[in-house]
Amino acid sequence: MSGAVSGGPLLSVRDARVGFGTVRGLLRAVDGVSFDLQAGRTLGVVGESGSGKSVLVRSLIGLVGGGSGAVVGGQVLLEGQDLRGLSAAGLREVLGRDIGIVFQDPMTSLNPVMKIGRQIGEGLQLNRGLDGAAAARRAVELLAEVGIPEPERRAVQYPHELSGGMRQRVAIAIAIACEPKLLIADEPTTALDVTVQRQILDLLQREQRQRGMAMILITHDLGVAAGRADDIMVMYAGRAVEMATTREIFRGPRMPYTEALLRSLPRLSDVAHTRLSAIPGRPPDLARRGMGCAFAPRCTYRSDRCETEEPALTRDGARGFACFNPLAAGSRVVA
Amino acid sequence: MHWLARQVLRLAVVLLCVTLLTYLIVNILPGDVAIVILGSLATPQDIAGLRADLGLDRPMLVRYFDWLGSALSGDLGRSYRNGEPVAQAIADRLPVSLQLMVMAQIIALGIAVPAALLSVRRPGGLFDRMSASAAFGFLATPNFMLGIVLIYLFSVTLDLLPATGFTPMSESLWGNFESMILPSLTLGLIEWTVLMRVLRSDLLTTLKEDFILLARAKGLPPWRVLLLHALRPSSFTLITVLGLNIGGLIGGAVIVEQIFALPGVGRLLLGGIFNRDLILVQGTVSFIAAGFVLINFLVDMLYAVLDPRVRYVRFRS
Amino acid sequence: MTDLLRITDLNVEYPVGGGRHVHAVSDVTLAVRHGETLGLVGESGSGKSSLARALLQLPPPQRGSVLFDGNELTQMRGEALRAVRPRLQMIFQDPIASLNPRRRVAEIVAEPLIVSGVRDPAERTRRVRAVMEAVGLDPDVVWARRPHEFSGGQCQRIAIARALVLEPKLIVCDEPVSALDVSIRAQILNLLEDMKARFGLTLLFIAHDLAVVKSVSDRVAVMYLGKLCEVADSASLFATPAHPYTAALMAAIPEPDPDVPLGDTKLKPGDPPSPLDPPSGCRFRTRCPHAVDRCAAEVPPLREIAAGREVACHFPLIG
Amino acid sequence: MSASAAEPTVGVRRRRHLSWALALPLGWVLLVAILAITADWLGLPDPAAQELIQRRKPPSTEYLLGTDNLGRDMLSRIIYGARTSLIVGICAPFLGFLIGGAIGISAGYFRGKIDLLAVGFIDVLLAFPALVLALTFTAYLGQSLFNVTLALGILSIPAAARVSRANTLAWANRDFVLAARTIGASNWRILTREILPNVLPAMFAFWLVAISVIIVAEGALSFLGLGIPAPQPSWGGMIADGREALDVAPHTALIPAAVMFLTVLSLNFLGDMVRNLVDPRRSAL
Repeated sequence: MSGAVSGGPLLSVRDARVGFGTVRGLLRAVDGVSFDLQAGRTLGVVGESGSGKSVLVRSLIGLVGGGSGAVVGGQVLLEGQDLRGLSAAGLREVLGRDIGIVFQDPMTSLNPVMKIGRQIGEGLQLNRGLDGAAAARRAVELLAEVGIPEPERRAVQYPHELSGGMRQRVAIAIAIACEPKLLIADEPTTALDVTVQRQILDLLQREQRQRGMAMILITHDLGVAAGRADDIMVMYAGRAVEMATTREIFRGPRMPYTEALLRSLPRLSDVAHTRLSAIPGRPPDLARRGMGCAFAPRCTYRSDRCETEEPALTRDGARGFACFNPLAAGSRVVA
Repeated sequence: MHWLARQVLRLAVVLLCVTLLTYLIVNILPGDVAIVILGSLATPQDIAGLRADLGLDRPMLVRYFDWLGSALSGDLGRSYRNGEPVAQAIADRLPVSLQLMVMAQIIALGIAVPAALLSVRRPGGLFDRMSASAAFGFLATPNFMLGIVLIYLFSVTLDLLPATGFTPMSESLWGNFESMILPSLTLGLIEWTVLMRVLRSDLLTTLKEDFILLARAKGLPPWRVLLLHALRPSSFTLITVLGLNIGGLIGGAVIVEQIFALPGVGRLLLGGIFNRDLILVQGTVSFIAAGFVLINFLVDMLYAVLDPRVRYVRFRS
Repeated sequence: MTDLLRITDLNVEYPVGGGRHVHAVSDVTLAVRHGETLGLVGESGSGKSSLARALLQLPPPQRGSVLFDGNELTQMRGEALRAVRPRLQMIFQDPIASLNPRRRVAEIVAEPLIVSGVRDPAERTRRVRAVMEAVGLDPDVVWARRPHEFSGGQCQRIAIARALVLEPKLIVCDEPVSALDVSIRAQILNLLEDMKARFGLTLLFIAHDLAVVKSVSDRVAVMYLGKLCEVADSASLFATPAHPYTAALMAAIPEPDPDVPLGDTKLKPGDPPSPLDPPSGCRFRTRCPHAVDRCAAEVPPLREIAAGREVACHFPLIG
Repeated sequence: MSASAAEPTVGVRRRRHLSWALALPLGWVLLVAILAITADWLGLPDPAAQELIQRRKPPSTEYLLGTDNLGRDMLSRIIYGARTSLIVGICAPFLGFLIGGAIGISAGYFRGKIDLLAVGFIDVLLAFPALVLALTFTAYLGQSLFNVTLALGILSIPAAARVSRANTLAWANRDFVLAARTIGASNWRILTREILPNVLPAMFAFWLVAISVIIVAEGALSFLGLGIPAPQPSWGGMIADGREALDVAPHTALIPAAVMFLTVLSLNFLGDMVRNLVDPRRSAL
């Protein structure tokens, strides 16, 4: 997405789709999303709840499906290899070796009845062929690396004996244990307090830079994305509605949804009682999507065409937006 | 260990209440022992004499604490019928009941755990639906009915196993097994359904947790995720239910011992009830209730050992 | 301006099992003036929600006084307390959980009127319709529906209507927008501002998000581990924070603007201590960049360092 | 997406499946109930009338379900037995739910000392294996329909108290209960308007399941000869009688067994269905 870097993208997603069969019909949670991610870069995936950002990323690595009745489509190429074409065992090998993932709530993402050291070492034994003792040693090193004091003692403790921030550090240690090429962070700080959030984001960024990993950072918080992502993909109602570098998104959004979202945020730089420009209405019910742009009912720029035809993501150089009436390039939102 | 002390205290209070309640039920309710023993033709003088001999003329609470005192030293009194010490009678019959319940539990767990694990591999799949239907059917089968159907199938129709009667282990190991297998099956085939449903539902809940997603994301194969990550955190309700269901199992044992004519504690109790042998009933019911309370106490302890979170909360303070 | 609500030396404790108690709020003294919005900021475990519930006497605090509109609430019980309640209402964080799923919207909004003795059904209907229209709900559409038919934002409007129908003087808003989607938050924040102007309300606005608090508050109080750190008017608090914790909070907030560099929180590494076992002296000292021995030995009192500025720190960053 | 075409049929198939799963058990339970209620007007032979010459007859046109060890008409005994089962099965849990429900709801709502007492009471009652307690009760109270109902009713108190307490606890901490307090609602109003409507559906579902549990328990008591006194017919007693002739006339045991099985199965089906309907996790969808 940010020009041609030598060697092609690390991850290339084409027309990803995820649907869930519900009583009321097919719910298109992810509806034809494509993007590229270069090695060493961070892509921020931004959207509200129900925008499909988490489902999209989980579906890429085969963590959606099975018993949930999900229908998954599209192509996912990791270093040119199509993950969707792999056998279950083949996909597990790629997952364990090349991809690490950090979930939102470290309370639920760690096994409550398994010692921390073992949870970190498990992947090393399986994917890197370490024996038990070596894996345990490496787990302690990793704990030290993610900033946990007294790593030897912590390694033999259970998750509930640690605070929330510590647990998320453990989750990061698990994710980076096998030296992945791609790190997926799914709302990694939403469950944490703002001062702890800051430390965890710093840690993620440091590890990503040191190891040259690519990172997908999923968040609903535009502030988090602004400070940490190189590029941003904005999602609304299961589709990618705008894609650009972080600066372009914040300085000159082309898609009215992005602009409206940025305008509606209260900011520390505003004086008290500044009236916020609220977005009217609410996000659509995905099981009852009509024709046309999903944002049209809430959009101040809509035209007749918006209600009958769904805009495709159009490219303008390196950036893209899905809108028939885009804002002029270079329009500034922030005062 | 503060928590443990409180639990032991609670246990003692419950045991006291349980024995007292038993005593009240058995003694307040109508039915004079002396008449039972001497028959309806006895003279009032004879009856009064016997009542004094048995200590029945003293206030009930006094008699209760007398009984409790000797019960604590292992003396549950003597049967009004045949003078046999109650404690000895229970001790003689306990091994049969225990063997029955242990075998039933092994059968139940032996079916329930594999069935639950196989079910959640593909929820809604063929195996899941079949095992769910089987469980539903057995759950609706009263144990006295299942016992009779099993006798009809294996003894009357196929003539493979003895319908009733008991062979002690000392006599013949195989004969003992033959005489115990149908009774154990009767209990086990009903018990597994509850265990399977509980474990299956907890496994399904656990499998939706993020830490299972994380285990899959580590590249672990499905069986490893299931056995190493999902099974243990899903087994806590199972253990609780195992403890609670022992109450049902004891009730079931009473019936099954009756159907298959096994000389266990349940049959002893029934005999006592039919003969209005108060002191025997009092002893047996108190023994059973105390045993049940103790088992549940131990299950609670086991729970704390298995779940580090509980251990952490309870034993740190 | 005079004080509508004055809280003095408020203490809240509750048991957490194993015979232990957490001291959720300790010795908090705070006033809310007529017609203002007081923002109360803190992270999880700061005791801000416990404070809100204690001042509503749900349940009453262990110690301290809550003087509201001339009534000492902690001394009142039963009927007397119930008579004051209509003037003191609350809005909750989770709008869906704050509405009874088995009742219809009209019943939910009318319930306060029934409880406070408005017997005339026509009068009730009139007032319910009026308040629904005020919060932007169409009475004819929502009247006979149940809460689960509405989104979080709509449910929060219903909850606001229920709080407003008795025309209270003070509304305690406990994280009213943090459970809502980003694109809905501004709607509800604007609605609260409109209602405040229209009904002459006083608000105690509790949140963890500094930017949200700043946008609605006249004055701001900051809490950490059950204690007040700083109370000041909004403009000067955000311009020059006096307590190191306030400064760290502000620096930690990521601005939605890539050109604003990330601030330096200057915090010592490590997580906040557990509220079960707070540090001695100043509770912030374990993370404070300026902590010295005195901070461990001596609890800093909340003291006035300038007109309208109070801070609980031995070494405030200003003055 | 390819699944969009297949989707509607899935929904239709599920609905048809549901209606059958509902109609069969509901039909059976209604049939049993109607026969039990109208038994006196069906022109059935006296269920206690013995005709030893006609004993252990297999089903025929004269005796639709055959005769038992004493030559009594099985059909008539099954139908009158259904009456016993239903009276005990409906009344005993109702008694338990009235008392247990009141205990559980007050314990869950008021907490504190009331809760401690209630939990202690439940603990002690639960410390007895249910059947053993029921045996002891009926043995000493004396055998009669009323006493069996009373004993089983007392036995269902702790379970009912537990269910209602757990449900009340879950609802009493919701913010809408707090909201009701902030407007000054009294405890009675909160209990009846906010808590009870949410707890009742779960209690109703549990009551349905309790009916089948109690029917089985009554059967077990009668099977052991400690339930409904002879010659009053009871399914459990019939199975016990039939057991003696299992080798020569298996129908005398197997027919009441089958009827009891189908009834309990149907009730469990219905109970499960109601429980799924009132389960907040599912109805939220």
